[in-house]
Amino acid sequence: MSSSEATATHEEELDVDLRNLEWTEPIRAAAFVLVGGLVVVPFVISSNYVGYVALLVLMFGIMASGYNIMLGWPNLLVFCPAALAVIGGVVSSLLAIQMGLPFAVTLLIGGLTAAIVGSAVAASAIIIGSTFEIVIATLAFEQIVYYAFTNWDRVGPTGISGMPNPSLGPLVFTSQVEQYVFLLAVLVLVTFIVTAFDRSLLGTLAVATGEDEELLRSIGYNPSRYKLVSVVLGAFVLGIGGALYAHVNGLVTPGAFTLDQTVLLLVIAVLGGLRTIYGPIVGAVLMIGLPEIVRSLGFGDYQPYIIGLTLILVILFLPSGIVGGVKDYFGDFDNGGVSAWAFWK
Amino acid sequence: MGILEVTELRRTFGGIIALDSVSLSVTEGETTVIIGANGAGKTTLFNCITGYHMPDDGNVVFEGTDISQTPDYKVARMGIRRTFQEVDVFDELTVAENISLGAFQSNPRELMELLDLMEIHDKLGESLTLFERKRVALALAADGQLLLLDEVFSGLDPAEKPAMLEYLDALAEEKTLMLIEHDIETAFDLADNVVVLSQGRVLGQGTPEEIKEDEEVQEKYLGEMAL
Amino acid sequence: MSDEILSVSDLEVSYGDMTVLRNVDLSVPEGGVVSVVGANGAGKTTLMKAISGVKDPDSGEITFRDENTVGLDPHELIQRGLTYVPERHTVFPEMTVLENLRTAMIPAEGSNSDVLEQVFELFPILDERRQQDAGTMSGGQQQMLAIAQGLVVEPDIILLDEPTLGLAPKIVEDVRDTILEISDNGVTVLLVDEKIQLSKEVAEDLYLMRKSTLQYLGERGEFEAEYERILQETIE
Amino acid sequence: MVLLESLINGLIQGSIFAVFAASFTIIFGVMDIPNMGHAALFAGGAYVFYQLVNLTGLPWIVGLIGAVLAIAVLGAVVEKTLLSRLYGRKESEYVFGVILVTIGLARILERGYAQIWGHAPKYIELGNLQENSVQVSGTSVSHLELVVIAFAVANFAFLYWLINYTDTGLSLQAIVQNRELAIMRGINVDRVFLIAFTLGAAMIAAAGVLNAAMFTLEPTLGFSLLIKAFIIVILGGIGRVMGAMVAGYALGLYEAFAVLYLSSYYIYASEFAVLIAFFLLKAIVLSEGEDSLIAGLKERATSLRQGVAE
Repeated sequence: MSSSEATATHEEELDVDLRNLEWTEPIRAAAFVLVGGLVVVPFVISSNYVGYVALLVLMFGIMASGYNIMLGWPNLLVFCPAALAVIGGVVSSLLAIQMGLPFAVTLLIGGLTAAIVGSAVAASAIIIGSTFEIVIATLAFEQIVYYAFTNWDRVGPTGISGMPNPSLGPLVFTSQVEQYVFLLAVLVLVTFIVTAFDRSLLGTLAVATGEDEELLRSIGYNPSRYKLVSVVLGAFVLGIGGALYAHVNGLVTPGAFTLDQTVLLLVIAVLGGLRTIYGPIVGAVLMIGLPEIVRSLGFGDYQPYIIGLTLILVILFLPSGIVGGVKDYFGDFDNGGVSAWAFWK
Repeated sequence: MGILEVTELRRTFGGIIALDSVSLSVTEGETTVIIGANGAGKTTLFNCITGYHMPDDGNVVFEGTDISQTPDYKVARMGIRRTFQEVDVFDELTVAENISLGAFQSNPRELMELLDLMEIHDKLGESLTLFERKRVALALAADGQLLLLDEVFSGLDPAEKPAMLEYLDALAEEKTLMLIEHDIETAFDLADNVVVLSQGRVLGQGTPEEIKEDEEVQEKYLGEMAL
Repeated sequence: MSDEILSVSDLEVSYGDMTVLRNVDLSVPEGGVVSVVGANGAGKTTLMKAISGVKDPDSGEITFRDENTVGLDPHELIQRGLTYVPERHTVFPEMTVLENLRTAMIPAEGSNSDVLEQVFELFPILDERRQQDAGTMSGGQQQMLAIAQGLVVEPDIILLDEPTLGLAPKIVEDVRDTILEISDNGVTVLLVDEKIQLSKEVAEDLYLMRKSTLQYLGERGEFEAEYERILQETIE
Repeated sequence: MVLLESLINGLIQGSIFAVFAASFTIIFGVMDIPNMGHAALFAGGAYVFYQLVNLTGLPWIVGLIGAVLAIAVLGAVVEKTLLSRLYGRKESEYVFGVILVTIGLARILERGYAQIWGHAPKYIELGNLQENSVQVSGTSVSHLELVVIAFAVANFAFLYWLINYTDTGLSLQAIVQNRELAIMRGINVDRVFLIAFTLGAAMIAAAGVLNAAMFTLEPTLGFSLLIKAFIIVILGGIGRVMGAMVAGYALGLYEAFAVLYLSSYYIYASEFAVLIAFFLLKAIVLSEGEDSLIAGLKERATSLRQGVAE
C-alpha cells in the first residue's frame, strides 16, 4: 500500500516503490536463464564450432537485451546500438592495452562511456521528438561514429587488436568454455537488471511514456526523464556487450559495427519480441544460430536472407515477436503485465 | 478569491484567436460547467489552465500561485488534473496500474471502489469498454483538488449516464470540478456556476438560473445549444 | 413526395467503442434541399462521412439512385454523382484555385471542360483569383472554392457540411444564395448545420440530430414550430 | 582550372544526388514511406543493365530500358504485396513497420546481387560514352558526364511537367498537402501510391545505371547515398521535388569543393552533423510558444535538467 501515504512526494514515492520491488521475479528470471545456459555447456565443450556460435549468441543476446530496453519500453526507435556498442569496445580495449587497467575496470568504464554518449543521444531524441527524425538522426550519428573511429589513428580501419582476455581479479577466462560461463554470468546479470527495470515503477513509467506522453504529463510525470533513463540504461548494457565482444574476439574494428549490426540487433529484438525479458535471447539463438546451422550444412552464407525475410515476416504477421506472441496466447509467461508494485499485494 | 482565478487570458494559433481576454473565477467546492459551440475555445481554455499551451497573455492563478507559465506536469502535481476528449488511458497497463500511477495523494483502492473498478482491476486498458475507459480516465484525474473534465458524458448510453452522474456527485463532495459539457440539461443539472464561451470570449457567467434569464445569452446562444 | 434520390435506413456507425450514430433513417427527395441540424458532437459529420464513403458504417443501408452504396470508396461515389464538401472550408492550401478545381475533377474522368466555366460563372470571386494560392484566400473565399470543388464533378447531389461555420454574416448570405442557386440548377442539396437559421431559409425538409439519433421535424412551414417546441421542452 | 574541374565534378555528383533524392522524395513525401530499400533498387537497376549488356550482349539502350522496366515492376510488386499491408496500421507502427520491412528487403536484395554477380566491383560500359570527351575551357568532360547532367535535367523537366500538368501530379500534390481531403475529393489513393512507388523505382533504376557507369558497381553501393538522400530530402523539404533538386546540387557542389581542403571522412561526418543539428534546431524553433531560438534552447535545457535532476 505504498501509494497511500498522503504526504509522499513524487521522489519518495519512486524510491518506496523501487525498494518494494519484489526481488523474486528478477531472481527467477535470472535463474531461468542461468539453468538454460548451463544445460548447453556440454555442447559447448563438445565442439569448437558450437562453442564459437554459443559465444556469439551470448554476446548478441546481451547487446540485444540492452537495445530492447530503449526500443521496447519507451518505444524509442534509436538506430545506433552498434555505435554505442563499439564505443564500449574501443574504450575498454584502449584502456586495457595502453594503461594496463584490469578488465573489470575497463569493462565498466566502457559501459559508462557508452551510457554517457547514450545520454547525449537520449537528449537529442527527446528534443527531436518525431519518430522518423530520430531514426534518421541516430542513423547519421552511427555513421559519424564510424568515420570518427576509422579516421582516428589509435583505432583506424583495421581496428584494435591484442587486448587481454576477459578476467575477474585473478581469474582469467581463456578457453572457450570459461568464456562461455563468464558471458553467461553477464547475461544472467543483464536479465536480472532488465526484469527489475520492467517490474519497477520506473519501467512502468517508461512504458507509459512510450504509449501516451500527454496523458502521463497530465498526471504529473515528466516523460523526458523516463526516456533518458531507458536509453542510458540500454546504452550501458550495449557498451558492456561491445566491450565483451572486443575482448573475447581479441579484435574490434569500426567496420564490424555498422548498420548491418544495428539491423541484426534490431531483428533479434523484434523477432524475440519487443519489451519481453527472454525475447532478445530467443532472438539471438535464432538469428545467430539458424544461419550458422544453414552454413554448416554447406549452403553458404544465408544470414542476410534470413535476417531480411525474418524482418518482413515478423512485421507483417507477428508484430509482437515470438516471446510476445506466446505471451499473447498463454498469458502469464515472461512479464505478463503484472508489476510487483501493484498495490493490493 | 476562488481556488482558480483566470484573468484576461489570450491565446492565438497562427492568426486565429482561440481565447480573447477570458476571465473567470472558480470557487472551491463548487462545480463550474463551461458551455459553448464548436470552436468556442473550451478545450483551449482547459489546455491553457493545465499548461499544455502557454497563454500569450493573461494569468492563471491557482491557490494563490501564478501557473500561467508552469509546464503541464508540474501543474498536475500542484493539484490540477484533467481528462481528455479522446478518453486517454494507458492501453498497455492494467486498470490498477493505471490508477496507481495517477494516485499521489489519494488511495488507489478507494478510488477504484468509488468508481466501481475493483471487478476489472486486472484488465488491460486496451480491452476496456468506453464506459470503463471513462471511469479509469476519471480515476487518473481524480487525484487533484481541481479536476478539469472534458465531455465526460459523450458517447455514453442513456443507461450509463445516471451512473456517471453519481460518480461526479461523489467526486464533487471533496473536489472542485470544472466540466466541458455539450448537453445543456446535464450542464444545468450539475452546475453551481455556468460559463458560456462564444468565439473565444466569455458571453456570460453565473448560476444556471441567472444564465437562463440572461437575455443576451438566451437570444444569441442558448437556443442552438439546447439541441 | 417526389422521387427519392438518396435514402438511409437503420444506419449504425461507431468509432471503436463509441457509437456515434444509431438507427438513423433519412430520405432525400430529388431536386430539393434537405437539412440536418443538431449540436456539435451529435453525429452530423459522421453521417456525412458515412454517406460519402469516407467512413464505413457498422450496419444499415445507404441507397443512392437505387443502389446500395455501402462499401464504395469516395471516388466511386463521385463517379456516380454524389459529392461531399467537408466542414471548415477545407481546400488544398498550396494549390492555386484552378489546380484545386482540376484536382477535384480527377475522379470524374471525361467530364467536359465547360463545367469549369460554369462554375466560375457561379463564383466570380474565384474567376478573378484563378492563379491565387488557396491558402492565401479568406475563409469565405475558401468556402466558395470548397463548394466549387464539389460542383465541378457535375453531381446529382451535393453534401454540404456546415458551410457557414465561422463565416461573417455577409458571407453567410452569399453562401445561402449559392445554395439556392445550386438547387435551382437541379442539384439536390443535403445540408448539415449547427444552427437552424440557414435551414429556415433554404431547406424543404428538416431533420434534427440529437445524441446519435435522427428525427424528422417536417416540411418547411411545419418544422419551425416543431423546432421551437422541442427547444422549449429541453430548456425547461 | 581546379575550380572549374570541381564545379563540373560537383554538377555531376549533384545530378546523381538530385535524381536519387527526387525519386526518394516522391515515395517519401506522398506515402510517408522512408524507403530504406531505395539504395538496393538503385544498385538493382545497374545489375540488370550489367546482366543484359555486359553479359548477354544486348545494345545499351535495350539494357537501360530493361533495367528501368525490371526495377519498376519490382517496385510495383513490393508496394502491392508488402507495403500495402501496412497502410491500415496506426501511425507509429506504420513508420516502424515500413522502415523495418524495407530494410529487410534491402538485405535480401543486396545479398542476392552478391550471390548472383559476386562481391567484386563491376565496370559497365555505356556504348562508348565513357571514352569520348569534349574539352571545356581546357578541362576534359566525357560524353558520359554530359549524359548524366542531361539525364538529370531531363528527369527534372519530366517531373516538373508530371507534377504540375497532369492528373497524376495533381493527385500527388493533393495527397502531400492533405491526405484526408484528397480521399474525400475522390483521389484514388491506392492507385496513386502504386504509381508513386513504381515511378520512384523506375527513376532510381536509371540513375543507378548511370552511377555505375560513372563509378563502379557493388552490391551495397547505394547505402551512403541513402543517408545523403535523407539529408537532401530533409533540407530540400519533404515532398518537394524541386527542393530536392536544389539541395542535391548544393550537396554535390559542397562535396566537390570541400574535397580540396578536407579528407572525405570529415566531409561526410560534417554533412551528417549538419543533419542532426538541423533536426535539433527545427524541433526547437517549431515548438509552439517559443519565439526566439535562444529562449527555446534555454527552455529545452531546463526541461532536460529537470528531467534528470529532480
